[in-house]
Amino acid sequence: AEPLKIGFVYVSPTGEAGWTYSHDEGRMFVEATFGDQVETTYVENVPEGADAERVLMQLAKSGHELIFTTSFGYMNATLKVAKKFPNVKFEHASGYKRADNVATYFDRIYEARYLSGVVAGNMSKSGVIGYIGAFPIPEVIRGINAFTLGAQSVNPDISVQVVWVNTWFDPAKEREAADSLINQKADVITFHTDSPAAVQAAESAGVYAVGYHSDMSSYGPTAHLTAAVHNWNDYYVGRVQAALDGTWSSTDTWKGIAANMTTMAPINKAVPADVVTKVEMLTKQIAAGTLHPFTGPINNQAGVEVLADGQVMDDGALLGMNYYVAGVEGTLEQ
Amino acid sequence: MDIELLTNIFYLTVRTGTPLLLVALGELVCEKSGVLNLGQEGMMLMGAVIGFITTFYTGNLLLGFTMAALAGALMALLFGFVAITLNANQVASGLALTIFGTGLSAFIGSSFEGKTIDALPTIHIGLLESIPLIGRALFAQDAIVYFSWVLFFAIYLFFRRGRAGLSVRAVGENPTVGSNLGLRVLKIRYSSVMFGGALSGLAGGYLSLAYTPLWTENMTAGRGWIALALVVFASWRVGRIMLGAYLFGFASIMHLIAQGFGLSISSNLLATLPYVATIVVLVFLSKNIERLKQFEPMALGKPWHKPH
Amino acid sequence: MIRLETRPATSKFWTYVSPLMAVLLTLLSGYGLFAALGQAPLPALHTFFILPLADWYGVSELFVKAIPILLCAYGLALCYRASVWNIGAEGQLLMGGVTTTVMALQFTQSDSAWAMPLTVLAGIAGGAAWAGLVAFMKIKLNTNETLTTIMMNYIALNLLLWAVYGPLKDPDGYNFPESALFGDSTLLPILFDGTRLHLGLAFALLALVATWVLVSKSFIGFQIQVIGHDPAAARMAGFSKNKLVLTVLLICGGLSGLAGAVEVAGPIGQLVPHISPGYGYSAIIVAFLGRLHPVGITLAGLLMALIYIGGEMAQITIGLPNAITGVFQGLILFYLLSCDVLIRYRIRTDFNFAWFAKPAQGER
Amino acid sequence: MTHISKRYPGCIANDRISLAIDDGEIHALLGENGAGKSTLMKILYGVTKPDEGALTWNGTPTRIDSPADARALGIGMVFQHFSLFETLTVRENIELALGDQVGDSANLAQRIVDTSARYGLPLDPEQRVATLSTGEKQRVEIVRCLLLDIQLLILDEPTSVLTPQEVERLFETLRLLSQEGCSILFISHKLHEVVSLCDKATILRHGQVTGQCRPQEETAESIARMMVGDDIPISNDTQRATGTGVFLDIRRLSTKAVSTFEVALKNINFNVQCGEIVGIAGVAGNGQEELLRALSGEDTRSTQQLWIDGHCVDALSPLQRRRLGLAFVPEDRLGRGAVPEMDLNQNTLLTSFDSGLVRRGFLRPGAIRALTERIIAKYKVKTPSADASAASLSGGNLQKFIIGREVEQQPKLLIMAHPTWGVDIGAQVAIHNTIFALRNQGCAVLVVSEDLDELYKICDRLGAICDGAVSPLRLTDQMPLAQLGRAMAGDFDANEEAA
Ligand SMILES: Nc1ncnc2c1ncn2[C@@H]1O[C@H](COP(=O)(O)OP(=O)(O)OP(=O)(O)O)[C@@H](O)[C@H]1O
Ligand SMILES: Nc1ncnc2c1ncn2[C@@H]1O[C@H](COP(=O)(O)OP(=O)(O)OP(=O)(O)O)[C@@H](O)[C@H]1O
Ligand SMILES: [Mg+2]
Ligand SMILES: [Mg+2]
Repeated sequence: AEPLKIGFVYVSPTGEAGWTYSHDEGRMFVEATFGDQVETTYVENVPEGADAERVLMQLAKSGHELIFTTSFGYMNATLKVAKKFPNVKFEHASGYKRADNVATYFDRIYEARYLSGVVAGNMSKSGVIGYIGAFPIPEVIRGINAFTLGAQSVNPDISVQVVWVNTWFDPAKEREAADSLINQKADVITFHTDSPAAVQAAESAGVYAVGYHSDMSSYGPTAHLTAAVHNWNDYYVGRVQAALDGTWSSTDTWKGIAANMTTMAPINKAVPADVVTKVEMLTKQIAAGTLHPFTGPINNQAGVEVLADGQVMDDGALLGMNYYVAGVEGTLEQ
Repeated sequence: MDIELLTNIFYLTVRTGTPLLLVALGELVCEKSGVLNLGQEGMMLMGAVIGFITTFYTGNLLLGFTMAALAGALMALLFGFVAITLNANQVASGLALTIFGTGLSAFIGSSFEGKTIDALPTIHIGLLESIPLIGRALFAQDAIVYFSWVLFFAIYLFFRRGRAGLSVRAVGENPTVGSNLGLRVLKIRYSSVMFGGALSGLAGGYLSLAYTPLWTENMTAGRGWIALALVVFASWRVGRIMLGAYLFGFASIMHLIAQGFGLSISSNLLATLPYVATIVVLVFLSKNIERLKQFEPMALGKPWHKPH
Repeated sequence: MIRLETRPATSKFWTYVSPLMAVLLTLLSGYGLFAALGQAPLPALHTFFILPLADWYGVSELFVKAIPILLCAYGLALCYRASVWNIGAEGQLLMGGVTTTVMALQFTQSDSAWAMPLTVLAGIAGGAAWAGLVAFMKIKLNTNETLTTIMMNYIALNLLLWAVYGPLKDPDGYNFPESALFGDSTLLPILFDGTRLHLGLAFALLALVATWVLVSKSFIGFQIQVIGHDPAAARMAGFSKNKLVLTVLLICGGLSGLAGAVEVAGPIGQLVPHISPGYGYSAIIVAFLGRLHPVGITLAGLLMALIYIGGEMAQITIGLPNAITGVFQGLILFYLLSCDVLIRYRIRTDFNFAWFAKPAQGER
Repeated sequence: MTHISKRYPGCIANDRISLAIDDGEIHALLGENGAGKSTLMKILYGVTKPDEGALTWNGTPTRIDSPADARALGIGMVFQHFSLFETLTVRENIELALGDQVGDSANLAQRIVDTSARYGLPLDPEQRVATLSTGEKQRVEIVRCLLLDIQLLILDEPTSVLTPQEVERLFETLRLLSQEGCSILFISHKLHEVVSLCDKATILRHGQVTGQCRPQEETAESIARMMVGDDIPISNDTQRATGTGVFLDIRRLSTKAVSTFEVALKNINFNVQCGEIVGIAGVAGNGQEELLRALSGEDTRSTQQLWIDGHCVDALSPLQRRRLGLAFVPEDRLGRGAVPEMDLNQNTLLTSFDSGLVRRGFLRPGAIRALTERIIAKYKVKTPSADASAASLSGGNLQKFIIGREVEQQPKLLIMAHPTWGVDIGAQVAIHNTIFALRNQGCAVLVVSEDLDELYKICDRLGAICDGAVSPLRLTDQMPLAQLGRAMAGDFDANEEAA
């Protein structure tokens, strides 16, 4: 039979680390898994403006039957093209609009953020952790809050200092942000941007770092405590299988550690064994559904309770999160 | 703000300003000879990728920086051929160089994406480092930072004394007169352009070998443009190049540091700080038109070819 | 050594042949490049340059891509003719996008016939105001426009981000950085069904004709040219430099703002952080490649757009890396610039140093 | 030099020219504008490469490929247009120009002072060239050559920008040099200078040698004949006229100098009447430029008060003043009077836009071309076509074009700076006749010039400007040269009434 043509649309170059790379790993995993049954195409560096729609059109017109659009900014373009090509299946990462032939998917990276927060909370001596954010969107804020809650679970006095760099990708600027955080007493640095520059900054300043997207220990073997890692392999394979089987339907997937969509990178040897054990235990609990990072009581920065004791935050509240929890330093413009 | 924080801010200011300083110094020499090269981004990126690949394979940082500078100079040579020999429009040729360099560096570097090397080490100059406020900024930097100061003084003296600097200024003011008097205008311009390219390449190498020791596509993220603006900002005076580079570095750092001050200003608005600051300072520097024009190379950007 | 010899008058022949030669050289280089990459060169070139235009949809997309670049470039060309070194079309475009959105969001529920014109006008006004600021600083505060426009591009980008993460954010958008989708009354109508070709095409054509008339037929255009070549002569003749500087900057700002408007009220349909992948910068090159003439700019802009789309096409159909697009663009630009030399000069490569070696004829 | 040829696209600048110069000889090279004088000199100095020809220096065949070669042989050149870098100092300029031949650069400044003093050309080595007067710039050019062990000095129109006193001093220097054994090649359009200075003269026409003579045995008249041929009248009768009512009235005109390069105008009072030519003499750099800018409207910062035709024009732009009947010929032809890169049609439009060339903001190409062609024909502008760029015209032809353009606007007031600067005899006569014709139609004409011969020839009333102040005007015939000279030096006759 003709191989199934699958398209991937990336917002940045595939690179070796970062968001797009994690998706490209998934693509290669699909190729490796299905061999001749599939044929994959990717288009990198597709701007999120008017160009996305054309690229999607071209992919659809050139016989691609399953198309993954891997950035939030492609949401409306995906829907528009999907309307014109009802027989083509679309998968949009991180969005919230669906259609009969548009599914959405995302990983619960905040679970790994929480766990890495636990590690960081244990390792910080100054009680200040630096967090570099790209843009104040719910996904990033959720990560910051989950991380903070994790850190606070071991050290209630810990504070997380946030710096926004207003770019997804500018290694030098990320480095500057990391350096400035380190110079403001942060001794663990983490980030929600695309380059490993912050890990390198931590390594050269002799402080710790928590990676993101993928295992970044090669950039700072001493500094790298662990990382919150996306893993799209299983999801992509599952969806491709469904498409091959003809069982594909529009779904909304938001899975985390339980589904192996989110993982933790190996933990640094410098981390005490008891902490590692504890993190492993917490990981199991999260996987089993017995622990939710956002479990009450949670107060926001102003000290107002946003989640009552014992309550678990629902997905709607998680998706629209636009406040910092107590312990995060910095102000969030509304 | 305590002393320690200020000390650190000055330290970071110098680090942040260094690549800008290097590029702007190179572009200054280039522009002084009357050639406007807007290809900074392209040359920096080529320097960054070639420097990185060299060090990645050899482990030798010195060689890496040398190759970075060489790569920048070669890119400048390409620009020079189109803009100086063939007399094409300099603005367009420079932009073409940026596009070409960005694409080519991404192409060459694609299999080195995300690899890493050992960064350039910091050289601590004894006890001086512990001087409050300026100690770290001045005495705990890496070799390239120190080199940038040497270069700064060298270029300052170059334009102050000796015939070489004079000839560069002269062909930037009036190439026809220069040529009538027997100055080898094209040679001088080529040398200046390539020197500028070498410094851009070096600055690119600084990013990929020292600042963030890794190669990623388009990692200069617009710093070449800022450096270009700094030359204008400095109204073509060597001293002000340094002032401008560090002012911009300072403002960039402050926009990050200030987020911790609990100001309820959007970080996007704070991020405009370095740019607004540069414009505001420029407005003050622009009051005296004559002084402003005094150092501007009068033939800047004008195509010229040897009359026969 | 290569020597240039000025032609007594610019060569009409090379004016038209030079671009063809550049394209030919590019194709040859492309042939070599693709061969070196292990691609079959001819199919690859076909993919790059022909396939994007294979059908009506492709052609329409070429225009969709070119419209914002062209609008910016027409305006920039006016500035450059006046020697006003405006690098700021990008910032002006972004500000136009923001003001367009502010206006469009007033009409989400309305189907007033005024909605679309007002929205577009708001974009023009936004871009013009941003450029007006540059003019103000240049005229009154004597600041260099190259620097101010570069800086203001970054400021505009941050203001756009601030707006889209702040006041203009869609309240129902889960806090994602997007404005609400524009209402149909504010969207630019589609000109041809099944394509995305929108009313912006008409704006671009209008801008083409208007700038052409301005440049070639009007006294203002002449004054602009004089200011650009020779400010002392302009002053002698009594042309007001300040007025002309203001005029070209406002026109360029307005056109760039219009470019922003046609993007957000056209194919995008809302304000997003990335309304422009650097159209304002591409337009600088397009302006120069088009020799600062509206017709030349139109051709250069279409070529630029073709290479962008060709690059996408090459990725999709033959899996070439994206970086190739930049390499290609750089090459074609260098070739065009180099070939244009022949319009003004003859190239001499003779090595004739022998003249003094002739024996002296003893006239002394 | 033997059989030197140089072809430029569209013309043969030098056509098999042969020229010989003896030791210590002062040799004049004469010829109308565009005859090829400068080209020949540039070839000799290694700036321009000839297409063919040979050179013998002190008996040996020699090649000169660059100015450095020329300097090594002991050839120095003062270019027609200053070859100085304005932003550099005198010392820096000299250091650069001498290249490797500069010798000991440490005491260069001292050597400049010494040499310049020896030849009576005092200079301050640390002054920036931009701040120098024209005469001083000329000195820099000459001293630059004198610092070398010089055997041949080429001077391309060195006197066209000098005052009579400066010319005299230059000639003394040249005679001194020639006595020291240095040969001198001297180009000038002022024939009486040639007569008084030169031992020999070679005359070029259309790139060919058309004659040689011993100037002492000739008159300015007879040399001029040799240059231009018989077809052009080279002298015209001077008729004086008297004005018929004030048209331009300058009352207490003063400006402040905002920079070191500027001269402040001090309480200038005079008027120009319809139907007369008023001349203002003066040594360059005494405020002529500032006065002209104030009058043309390019500089509107002056205080009190300018009246044109009964209107106070202080606040009016150059454009508005033009509409009151002002026409203006500035001192810089290229770059101010005309845009070098633009063709003649466009340069016509530059100031003639009110002569029916623009309708409702749109250009009328037909009308523009017609007017351009009329100017070209009527004023005998030598050019291949109206599409030639202004830069491609020779100086004299461009000047004819600019004057024609202004005159065709039928101005009521024509202000001119140095109308015949560097212009050959034939063109000079044509320009003067044009000015007379305009005056006779009732136009008020103001001429600012350094060329006293010219002023005496054409002006009806004369005055002088010195350090920003203008002396009272007198009828030309009542203004002896000595008195004008005193006025140019700032000695205005106190008890004299303004005419
Ligand atoms: N020669 C000069 N040198 C320096 N500054 C000058 C000179 N002439 C005029 N200026 C000043 O420069 C500024 C601009 O003058 P300009 O003549 O260019 O304006 P304009 O063309 O008349 O414009 P508008 O008609 O719109 O007022 C004014 O403040 C004027 O006083
Ligand atoms: N670089 C050049 N390119 C083309 N033509 C030139 C060039 N230089 C000189 N010419 C032409 O060569 C001819 C001789 O010019 P040249 O400057 O030698 O004249 P000249 O005798 O010095 O005149 P003038 O008295 O006006 O100085 C002129 O027709 C001029 O237009
Ligand atoms: Mg001459
Ligand atoms: Mg005015």
